[in-house]
Amino acid sequence: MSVTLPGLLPELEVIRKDFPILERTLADGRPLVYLDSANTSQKPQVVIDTMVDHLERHNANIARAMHQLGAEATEAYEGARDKVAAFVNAPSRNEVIFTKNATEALNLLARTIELGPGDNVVITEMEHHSNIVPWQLACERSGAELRWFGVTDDGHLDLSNADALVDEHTKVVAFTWVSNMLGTVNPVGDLSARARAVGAVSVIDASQAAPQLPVDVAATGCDFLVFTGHKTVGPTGIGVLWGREDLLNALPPFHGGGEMIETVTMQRSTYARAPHRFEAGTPPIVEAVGLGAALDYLAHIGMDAVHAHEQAITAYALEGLATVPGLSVLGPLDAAQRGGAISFELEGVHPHDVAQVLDSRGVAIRAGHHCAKPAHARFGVQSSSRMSSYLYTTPAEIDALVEALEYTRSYFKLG
Amino acid sequence: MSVTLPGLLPELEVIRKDFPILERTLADGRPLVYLDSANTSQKPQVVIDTMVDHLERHNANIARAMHQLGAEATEAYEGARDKVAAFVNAPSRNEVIFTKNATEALNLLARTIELGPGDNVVITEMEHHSNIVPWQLACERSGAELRWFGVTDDGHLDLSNADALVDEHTKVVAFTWVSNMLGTVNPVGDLSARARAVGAVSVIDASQAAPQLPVDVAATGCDFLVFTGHKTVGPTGIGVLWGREDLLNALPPFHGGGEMIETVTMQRSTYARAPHRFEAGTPPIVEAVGLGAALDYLAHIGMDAVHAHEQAITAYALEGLATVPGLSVLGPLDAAQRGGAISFELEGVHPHDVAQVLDSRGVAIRAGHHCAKPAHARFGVQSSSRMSSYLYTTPAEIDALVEALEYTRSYFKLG
Amino acid sequence: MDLDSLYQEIILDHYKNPHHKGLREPFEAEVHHVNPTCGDEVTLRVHLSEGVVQDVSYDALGCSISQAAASVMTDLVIGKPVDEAMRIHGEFLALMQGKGTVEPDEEVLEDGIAFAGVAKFPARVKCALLSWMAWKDATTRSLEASHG
Amino acid sequence: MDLDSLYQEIILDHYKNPHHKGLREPFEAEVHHVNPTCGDEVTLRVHLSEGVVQDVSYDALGCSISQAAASVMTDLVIGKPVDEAMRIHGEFLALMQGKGTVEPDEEVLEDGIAFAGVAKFPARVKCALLSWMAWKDATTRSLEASHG
Ligand SMILES: Cc1ncc(COP(=O)(O)O)c(C=O)c1O
Ligand SMILES: Cc1ncc(COP(=O)(O)O)c(C=O)c1O
Repeated sequence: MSVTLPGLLPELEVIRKDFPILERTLADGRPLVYLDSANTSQKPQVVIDTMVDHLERHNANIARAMHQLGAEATEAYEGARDKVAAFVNAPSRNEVIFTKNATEALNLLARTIELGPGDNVVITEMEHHSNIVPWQLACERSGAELRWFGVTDDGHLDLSNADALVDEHTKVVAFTWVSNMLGTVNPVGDLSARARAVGAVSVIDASQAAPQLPVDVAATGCDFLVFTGHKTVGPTGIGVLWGREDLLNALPPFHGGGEMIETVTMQRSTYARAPHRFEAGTPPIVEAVGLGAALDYLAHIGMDAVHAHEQAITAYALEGLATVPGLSVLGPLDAAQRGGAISFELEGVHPHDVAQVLDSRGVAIRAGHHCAKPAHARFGVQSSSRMSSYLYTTPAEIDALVEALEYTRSYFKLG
Repeated sequence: MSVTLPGLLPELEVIRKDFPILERTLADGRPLVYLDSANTSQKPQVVIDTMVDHLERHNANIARAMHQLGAEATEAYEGARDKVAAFVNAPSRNEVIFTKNATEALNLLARTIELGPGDNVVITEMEHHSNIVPWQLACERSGAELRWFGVTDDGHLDLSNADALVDEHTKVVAFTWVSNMLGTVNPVGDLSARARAVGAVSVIDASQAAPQLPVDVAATGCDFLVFTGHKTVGPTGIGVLWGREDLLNALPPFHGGGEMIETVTMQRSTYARAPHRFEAGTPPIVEAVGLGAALDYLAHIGMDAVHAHEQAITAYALEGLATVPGLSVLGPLDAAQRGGAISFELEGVHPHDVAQVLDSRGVAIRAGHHCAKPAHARFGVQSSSRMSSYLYTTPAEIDALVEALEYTRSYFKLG
Repeated sequence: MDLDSLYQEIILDHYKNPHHKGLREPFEAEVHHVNPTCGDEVTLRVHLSEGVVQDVSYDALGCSISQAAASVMTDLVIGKPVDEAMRIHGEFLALMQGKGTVEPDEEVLEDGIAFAGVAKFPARVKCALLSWMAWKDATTRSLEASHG
Repeated sequence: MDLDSLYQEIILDHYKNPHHKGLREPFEAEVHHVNPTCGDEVTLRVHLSEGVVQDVSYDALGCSISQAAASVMTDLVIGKPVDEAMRIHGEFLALMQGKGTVEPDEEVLEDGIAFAGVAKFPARVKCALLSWMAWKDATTRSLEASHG
């Protein structure tokens, strides 16, 4: 615990104590070095405790229940909506829809935004599958055309043909804020403005951004934004769709069922306004409550401080990785231009084998295509290894990673 | 604590201790009398503890993560799938799909089963909105016709015109096993056979049955069956779709995204087989783990014993309610023909007002349309009061309900 | 839980003997509002002329709170200039959303002050507001129809 | 965690020098299998005649375990009668699914016994089985094609 870097969270050891799993030891008594936070983040005690308290003391169904427990559960659930609205700086709480995860939020949009032959949807080559496949399916159903921004050799969006791509027939421009593979931070304000200029709606996939950056939907000028709870120190089973209220209320229903209706007869039904229109059935109640606690936790630390920490650790990691012979990083090499997920190749060792050897040393990273096959294909690789840090990551953990990579090279007898 | 009835769970006081919320006191220090379990069930400590252990020690993303935590999380999640398969007696674990809730499971089917003009879908007038609206929307999209079984005066399905309703153009017959409003237990084996006879698929909504009855998909002969975690002492955010493997693999994808693919290029994608095809994105991991613990808990008590308890309490409640002047029960009056949710009207007092007065005495029931507006309309009422018991309900709680109803009558100065 | 603060005598009186109930002619706008969570419904007509609320007629299904609120609402707005009626609506809304902290003004709200206790029961606030929301909607539509 | 039980010398040798690699003619069936979670891929061709596996050729992208498994698999099945090759497949499958409790038979599995350690790493079992599954699929298709 020696290295200190400018930007590191000052109370890092205290913060680490908030995360019970970080005390775990793995096989052979090795301490856990968790560098897979872009895959899912760990949960602070306060999130777990809030969920337990809800389940042990306030559990009831919401909205429909009129008794005291029902009122408490409803207040907790709707209170979480207020917290999300504040977290993304939404003009109205009615603009916050709880989904199962980011994937469901993106599918909701791809199912409900009207498309037809002659229309087009523009995405990018660096999207997560969850922001590709829903649009492919929507285009197949509707006859619309799917287009995409390419990626430059240094891992940025290729905007050179932007005027041709986003044209007067574009209905949707959907893009990630931070790439989960390349780490690239995209110019979301410019892209949103470009969409607006042609009358298209913009959709930001903030799954990797929301954990790391201050998110301000008003400042980005976007129309829709999604993120997922389990990457923002919240539980699984909960995601968020934010959308401009007028746009949401103009969309048809997504799933039908309890809670999303105004009235139902056997012949026909009418639907509630947003957010309830899009929350059919019993929602993930305890999960929303947990997400609320998670966002409180992040807000308490401060998203600017979280971001500074991320930048410091990422810069330190890029330096460390550069010392490993045969290792090459995919994506921007300047920490200031990127998020905290760093994908790399180690010459002569397949990513699975890298991950396996690292795991035997307690270092948890991800190997594979990270649900971004097209971005891998763009760089002519089929898979990669990825380390990803978060607010609890220490420089010592980066040292452990680098050391384990050296060990991997020697294990596979590379020079 | 005096009354004992044949069929009551022998260790009822011990079981009650498993549910921390049952120790809660409400306003004015009143003990909680929770009679809203058909809305959502309470959670035993072991479910909460299992979720906490997962979050504190084994949290990681699944499938994609190759490290030790990833292996543990994957094993826990896939282990829950095995538990569900055993709980419903599924021939194969691949037939179990985790959804967000029962509503999502029903929407999945309504979105993916192919329908067209000339086809018809048959439901019933006693369905929950979640088994009505998805089919209305599917019929609107496809031009198929929506038909339904009516309900007799005594609250059973009117099967008199069954041969005319279910015909050679029927593609889907979807029905609830146990009505959440009337309590009616439907002949699911007969209805499934009727569907099969005309080449239609059968869909059982077991949301109210799975908590109360032994479920055996093979024995019912149905093609699909859904239920929801939060009513079977599990958490919110998790539901189950069971389907015959060949049928599932013949359905197109539902949501697109991570985990449901085989391979993805920008041009096109191919999809995994069931269950993964239908589990796009990071699934509700800790919720599945919690549901696994919940089903273990139920299996440990034994679903036959749970059912016997339910029958005993329901019979006792029907007797007690019959003593309240001006009270009339909707649905079958014989406990053996029904589940544990009992909706009723109290002449001269609106259901909300009944629920409010009961709540002031600590008795939590539901008032409203219980997401079954058409079933209410069938009986010419707009709303009703509903008590619903579960495996932790005692005869003394039923006494408290009856007493609180007497008090309600006197509060509103009825005779 | 203080039931009596919710169920004031005035509320129960209006519930048992609602004022101005029934649908009447003439009217410029008719609306149908539902409380989706509980199913309470109101069909409501507004007749405006010369800037004055000439009549509000309605048919409603619902609990004591929602029925009494409709009755009190008609007492308060019928015969008033539209802008004054809107001010009264605003005042009632503020009372309901005040979680029990707002002191009602009897001069303005008359029998409406009996609803002060409802504000402490969050699940019932929607019941008290259903007919007011319907009235506001119908009035806006009437004004639009006459101006447009 | 005993890395060496996973990465046996035999496995690393096959990984570095895979046998029978490359796509060849003739063949009756070609399949493409993917491990969707990690992206490992194999394209595999089978040439059967007179009830014997005459050739298995493949092109594969993947980790040491999946590459070595493909190489060992071709050694084991090429030249064998189809039913015997299927039996060997069954034996390898049982070994992989045994969670480390199955004792491999060297007579049958030859170099395949080196994969015994893989069975203790659940996440890697799929890697070892990818090419076997592809082979079984291609063989079944070849048989179907020849039977009409
Ligand atoms: C019969 C029935 N079907 C479906 C549902 C919907 O369940 P969920 O809200 O968990 O999706 C319910 C409960 O609300 C129900 O009682
Ligand atoms: C950029 C990006 N988009 C979308 C997702 C999908 O999130 P989820 O799996 O929670 O739906 C992820 C994470 O897996 C991601 O990194």
